[in-house]
Amino acid sequence: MTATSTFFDRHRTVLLAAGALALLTAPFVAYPIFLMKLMCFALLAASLNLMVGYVGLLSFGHAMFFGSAGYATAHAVKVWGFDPALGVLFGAAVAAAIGATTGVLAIRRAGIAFSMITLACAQLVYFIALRSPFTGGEDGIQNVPRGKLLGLLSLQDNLTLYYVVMVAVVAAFWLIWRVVHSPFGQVLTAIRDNEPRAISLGYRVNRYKLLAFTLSAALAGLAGGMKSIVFQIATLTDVSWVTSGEALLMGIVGGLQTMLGPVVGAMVVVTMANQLSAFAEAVMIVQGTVFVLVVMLFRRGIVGEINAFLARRARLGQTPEAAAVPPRTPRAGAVHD
Amino acid sequence: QISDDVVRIGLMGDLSGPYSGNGGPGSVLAAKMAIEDFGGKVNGKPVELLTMDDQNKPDVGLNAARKWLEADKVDAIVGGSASSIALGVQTLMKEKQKPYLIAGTVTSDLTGKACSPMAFQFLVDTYSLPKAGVQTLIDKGIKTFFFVTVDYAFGAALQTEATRFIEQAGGKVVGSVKHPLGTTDFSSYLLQAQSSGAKAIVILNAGLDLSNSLKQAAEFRITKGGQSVSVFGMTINSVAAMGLETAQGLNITVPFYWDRDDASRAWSKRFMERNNGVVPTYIMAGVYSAVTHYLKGVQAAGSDAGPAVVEKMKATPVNDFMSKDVKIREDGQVMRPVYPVEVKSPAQSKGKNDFYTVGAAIPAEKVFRPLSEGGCDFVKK
Amino acid sequence: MTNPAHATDCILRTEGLSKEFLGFHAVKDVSLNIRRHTIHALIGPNGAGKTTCFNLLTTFIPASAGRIYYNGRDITKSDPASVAIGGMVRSFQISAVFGQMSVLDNVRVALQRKAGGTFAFWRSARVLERHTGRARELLAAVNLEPYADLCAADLSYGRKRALELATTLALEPELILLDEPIAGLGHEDIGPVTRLIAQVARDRTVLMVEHNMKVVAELCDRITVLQAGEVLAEGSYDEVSNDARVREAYVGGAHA
Amino acid sequence: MPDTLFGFPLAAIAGQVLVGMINGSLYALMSLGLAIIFGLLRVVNFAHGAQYMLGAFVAWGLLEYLGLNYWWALVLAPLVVGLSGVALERTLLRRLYHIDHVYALLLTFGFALILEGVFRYKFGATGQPYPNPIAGGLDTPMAFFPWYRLWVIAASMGMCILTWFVIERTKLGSYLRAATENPNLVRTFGVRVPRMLMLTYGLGVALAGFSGVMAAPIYQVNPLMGSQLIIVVFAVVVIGGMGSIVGAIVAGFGLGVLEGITKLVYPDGAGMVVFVVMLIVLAVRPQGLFGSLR
Amino acid sequence: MPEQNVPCLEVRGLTGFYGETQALHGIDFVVQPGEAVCLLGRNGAGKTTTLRAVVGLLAKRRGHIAIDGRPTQGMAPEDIARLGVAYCPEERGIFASLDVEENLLLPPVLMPGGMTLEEIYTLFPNLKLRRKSPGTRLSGGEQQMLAIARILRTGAKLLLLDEPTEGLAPVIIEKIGEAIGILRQRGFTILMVEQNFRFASGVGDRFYVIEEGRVAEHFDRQTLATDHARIEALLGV
Ligand SMILES: Nc1ncnc2c1ncn2[C@@H]1O[C@H](COP(=O)(O)OP(=O)(O)OP(=O)(O)O)[C@@H](O)[C@H]1O
Ligand SMILES: Nc1ncnc2c1ncn2[C@@H]1O[C@H](COP(=O)(O)OP(=O)(O)OP(=O)(O)O)[C@@H](O)[C@H]1O
Ligand SMILES: [Mg+2]
Ligand SMILES: [Mg+2]
Repeated sequence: MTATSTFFDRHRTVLLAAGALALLTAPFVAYPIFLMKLMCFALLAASLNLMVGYVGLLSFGHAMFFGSAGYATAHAVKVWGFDPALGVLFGAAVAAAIGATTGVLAIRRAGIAFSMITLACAQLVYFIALRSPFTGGEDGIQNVPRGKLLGLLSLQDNLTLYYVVMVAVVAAFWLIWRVVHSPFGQVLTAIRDNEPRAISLGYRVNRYKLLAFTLSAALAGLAGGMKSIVFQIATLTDVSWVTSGEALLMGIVGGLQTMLGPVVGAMVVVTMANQLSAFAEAVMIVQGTVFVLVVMLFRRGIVGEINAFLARRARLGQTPEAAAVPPRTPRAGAVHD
Repeated sequence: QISDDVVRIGLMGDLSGPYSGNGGPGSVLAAKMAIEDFGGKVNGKPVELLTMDDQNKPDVGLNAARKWLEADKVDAIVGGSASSIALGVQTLMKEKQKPYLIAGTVTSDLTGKACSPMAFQFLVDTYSLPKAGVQTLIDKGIKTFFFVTVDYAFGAALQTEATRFIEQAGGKVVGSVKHPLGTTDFSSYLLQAQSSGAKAIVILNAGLDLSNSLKQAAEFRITKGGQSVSVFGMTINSVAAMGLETAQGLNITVPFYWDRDDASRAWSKRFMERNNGVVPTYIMAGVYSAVTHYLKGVQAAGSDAGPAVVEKMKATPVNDFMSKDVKIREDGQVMRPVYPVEVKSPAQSKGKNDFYTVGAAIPAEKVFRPLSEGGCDFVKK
Repeated sequence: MTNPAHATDCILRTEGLSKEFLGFHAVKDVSLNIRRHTIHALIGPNGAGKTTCFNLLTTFIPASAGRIYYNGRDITKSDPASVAIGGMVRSFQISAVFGQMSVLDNVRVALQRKAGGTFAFWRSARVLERHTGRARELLAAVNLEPYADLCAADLSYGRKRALELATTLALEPELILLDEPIAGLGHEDIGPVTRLIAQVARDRTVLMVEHNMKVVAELCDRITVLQAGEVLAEGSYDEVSNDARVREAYVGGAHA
Repeated sequence: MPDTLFGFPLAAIAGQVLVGMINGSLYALMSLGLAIIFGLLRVVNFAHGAQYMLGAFVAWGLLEYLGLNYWWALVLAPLVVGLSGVALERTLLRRLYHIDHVYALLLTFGFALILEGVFRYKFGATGQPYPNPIAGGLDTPMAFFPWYRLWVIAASMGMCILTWFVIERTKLGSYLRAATENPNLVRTFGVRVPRMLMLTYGLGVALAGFSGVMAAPIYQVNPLMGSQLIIVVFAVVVIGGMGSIVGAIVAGFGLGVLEGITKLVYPDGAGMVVFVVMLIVLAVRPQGLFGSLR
Repeated sequence: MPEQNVPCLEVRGLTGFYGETQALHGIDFVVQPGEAVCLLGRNGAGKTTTLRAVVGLLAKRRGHIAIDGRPTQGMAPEDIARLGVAYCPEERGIFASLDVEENLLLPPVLMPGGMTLEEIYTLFPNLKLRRKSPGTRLSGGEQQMLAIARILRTGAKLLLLDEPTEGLAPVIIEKIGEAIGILRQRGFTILMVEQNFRFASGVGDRFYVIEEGRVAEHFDRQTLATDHARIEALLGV
């Protein structure tokens, strides 16, 4: 296989252990709510990455899943008294349903048209959220209770909640990893590469795309639902196109088509927004500059560039014949960690 | 005993959005001046100012406030945020027992239904603004009204109160239209208002929206059929933004005008020197007043523990360049007088910032909601 | 399968197949009979409608008129994926490979379709390993074995064509539609690929479009000549190549 | 003559149509620029809103600092904005043509953020007034039509027709269309593709600057004016057909009027109507009203 | 007019890379004015890459390339084209957004002496028939004709043709052969890549066999006649 995957394979246990340790100790170093926010956005970005990176369809409306799941969860928990876990699952289900519905319309188109349809759907969802009585308009749904997980474990404490969210997010990432590395993921890659050829081999491509879109929506919904429990509020921001754009920014900064990319991207973007939060114009200027820099200089994103660097280095270290292997490695093998 | 040896004041508001001209960076400057004027220290401990742009988004504001209280050990928050944010922050502050100094948020629920023993309303609210405004119009013999309202808790509250006052006075609201925050094109709404035939077209929004709507009202000669355009609450930056040509003749009520007396002038001059010559709005002045009064409270209490400071603050009358022995009511309302002003015409104006003709002070009791009507739960009946 | 004659004799049959593009008749009233276990060639001058015919047969584009029967079943209103699943698989005239995937994966993705379980997003991709052996065999058959781990996009043009052929064969279709399989191949590859086609055709049926008359002569049992969308002639190579009209319209003087 | 139609006062309807036309003019001008840039460069120019804002600010700056009036601004501001576009294209954008178009989109998005951020930092968000260059208006019994607004409609229409002519009726157009598909091949024909693309981007951006000058006297000149407009304008371009010049113009005016009427009939739906139309159009005719399928 | 002894195209020690992979390992050949030279070789040998290097489409190229004696090192494709070079790519490069006639008229005329639209339509009647159809709606073979026809108009003196007969019916191949004859009479120089040896041997004056990015063999038409057997064996025909 490729040089980079050997690097990751060699250090797999070490890397996984380091990651686990970091996740477990993080809340003692940083403010847990900030970490939870980061995880929710990382999951959102990862769900979007599933569409952009692996299906090749640039969704510009992922906020509609993220935000509406937030509302659904908040409403279910606050008004109907759902258990928080059930509430989050309900939110993800609502997002999946919206995903399946909009997906039917959107996946028939590719390229910019797909992006624009998802944007239009997202704008509609936004206006519905703005106008519906249950969403609280500009005020949002405030004071969402965190409740007790499965009626047992109180989530009032930030630390407890952190570990619960962490487990859920890690599970979701594992699922994404699994999807990408499954027979289904392989078909998605083929469709992205050459759709007519995939059809001619007998793949009913729209079904695969729809399933991928729905999965992606459900995962974005999971992130949105958890966010509303963590922050105890569901608002318009999470359904607005700015959030869709930020999710995309995270993916790009971290690196599309990589597993860790969205995580790193979320870390960069969320931290940046936090550090500069006192002045929105500074956030804009810095975010804009990051966009420009990434696009001009690190097109593969942070993780992508590191991967490429490791690959280059590994190749140089090999025998001359091996080094002569073309640099462009097949995509299916270029996904790591 | 000052917790962790610093008094931390968080200032939150729209620092960059459509309302940032009303308070925004100017409020930050005012807060800084207040701390400097106080000597930068209280009871020998340094005073630190944190600022936060809530971007008019409840989640941004609330998360920031939560983080301030939980992680950054902030002792008090000065807030000029939109109502939806302020209401959430108020709940949070009540829970955490920290003083919340409101200067710039206008919903009257803050001292009413949603009142909190930890909160102070340093300026005017959605009761006092329309109260004065409607009275002026009714006095002119106007009976029919049409509202162009920003679709936001602030607009809704203003409209509800105003409608009540109009109906109490025997007037009639013939229609209203809501517009989203940050609309640029108001002509559609204004034309609807015009064709409703209402004698007074009342624009209930603020900041950028307000300047845009008034400008366009002038452009379309909305008043050519004998209708009038009025606003209830306006900060002076909007007048500067739309120009006297457009704004002339508007009647509003304000708790502060920079050129009203020597004390105001002296402070404002100092302020303008550090603010590119831009005049302070009443919100900025209010922030100064709030911060100063808070620091006095901390000094008197000898501690930054919320309840103790609040007790001292309520017991001491407010005194600064804009307030003279002003009492603070039980529900947190600072009972300052307000001033009716009329915007000058370009011909009347003598200088760059000479905007208003100021009328005689109206005592607080005449404009603020009586304690009994507020429905505040902790107020002893 | 109501009519046993169709099942044993004709695998694909069309009746009056036509296609019109905004008033331009690309294919006009074409009736084809493709017999099972034969190699059938569709030849004709450029723009005669051969590729359009392929597109119609695989329902990539809808017919304006006429019917298509595959194994006796009317598939005129079917969709391309179903047609492929039914066992009729095509290759493209302008080469079509999955450029971002390795050469090996290109073949495996086809094998996988045949094997099923492609919606299994919860399973590990390791289940694909079981196709590796077969995939390498197929690659060896088209001389691509040494390039199995390259990215398909980096292959030269001719090798892409060979890869496409291997992918098509991976599905073990009953009926293969090959659009100019030889075009772009080097001479040294023409022989092996021709033999490969002959070999795979032994237990299936091939319908191919080809301009290389040598290959057509060598491989094909039956030839249909199209011109301006219509059938001009049909018969064995000798019959067709001696037809004066065909010579004039297609073969030209040099090949007489 | 009845003074109502379907229960709405005629005066109000006439007023809304006029107002719709004005918004439509801006939509048309903006989406025209976007359509040119997209149609010819395949770049979704997210900076278009910021460049529109820049046009308005340049006009304001010319007046404030140099005392040059509106008519000067009308010529100079598009020039300045166009040149800034040329600079952006030369230094950054051109390096992205050969890769996925999403990168160009992201670059312009980032550029828009920077531009807006800087102007917000410098001038605040409240906005600057710009005087109306043509005071007064046409006083009809139905409504009062300000001269300036009528001028905006006329000038935009003129500009739209002029641009359409240049792109569709000259050889330049076919070079540009070919160059977007396969720039390298067109270069081997001896066409100076890089320079051509640069000028195209400059032209599209100059149109945004021109719209900005047109808008300055109507709205406040403020750093956020572009970002409020841009999403709707994208929808307009999609409805008209991405890259279709006629489509951009027709959809621009059409949707402006439709939106104006919606504000009267169902004010709550005004923000939504464009997107509803967009969904319907895309479902029925994915290439947009005037677009062509590739 | 170039001097008699200056070659129309001279390539010396040309190396070329795709990213980090080397595709050309030092190619040398010359094309004299008025000649038809043919590059032969297996798939992946580097023939296309050589042509792309000549027209400046291969960014990473080293070595000496001169057109009419002018080195083109570092020149942009459009400037190389203006020296009088036209290229017909293997994958045809027909523009979908232009109709057939627009495709034909697209390349600007670089020099006098090219074919007129009339002449082109007489040569390829199919194109005339479909002239208002979008370019990529043509059949594969028609697209090939269009791609060749397109550069005949420009008057470029050096024509680079990459597999011009691929996918064409025998009759049309004959026509292309005729066209090449006409062009040569008019003083055009032709460098082409061809898999169809039969066709190539009919039109070419000299032949280079490329193998793994190097020139492995070079012969001319005379040799072809005298040493037929050896060459057929070499090429595996
Ligand atoms: N875009 C590319 N990226 C990487 N490698 C490439 C690329 N294009 C071609 N190659 C490689 O360069 C070498 C030469 O390819 P080239 O296309 O020049 O061959 P060719 O002689 O024209 O073959 P064919 O007859 O198949 O067209 C081949 O090994 C090929 O795999
Ligand atoms: N989608 C389409 N729209 C319009 N015309 C088309 C379309 N597809 C094909 N045609 C026309 O139909 C005719 C037949 O095309 P087709 O591709 O079937 O030819 P072909 O026989 O395969 O030729 P070749 O041997 O050159 O590949 C051509 O003249 C072509 O221009
Ligand atoms: Mg064909
Ligand atoms: Mg080649």
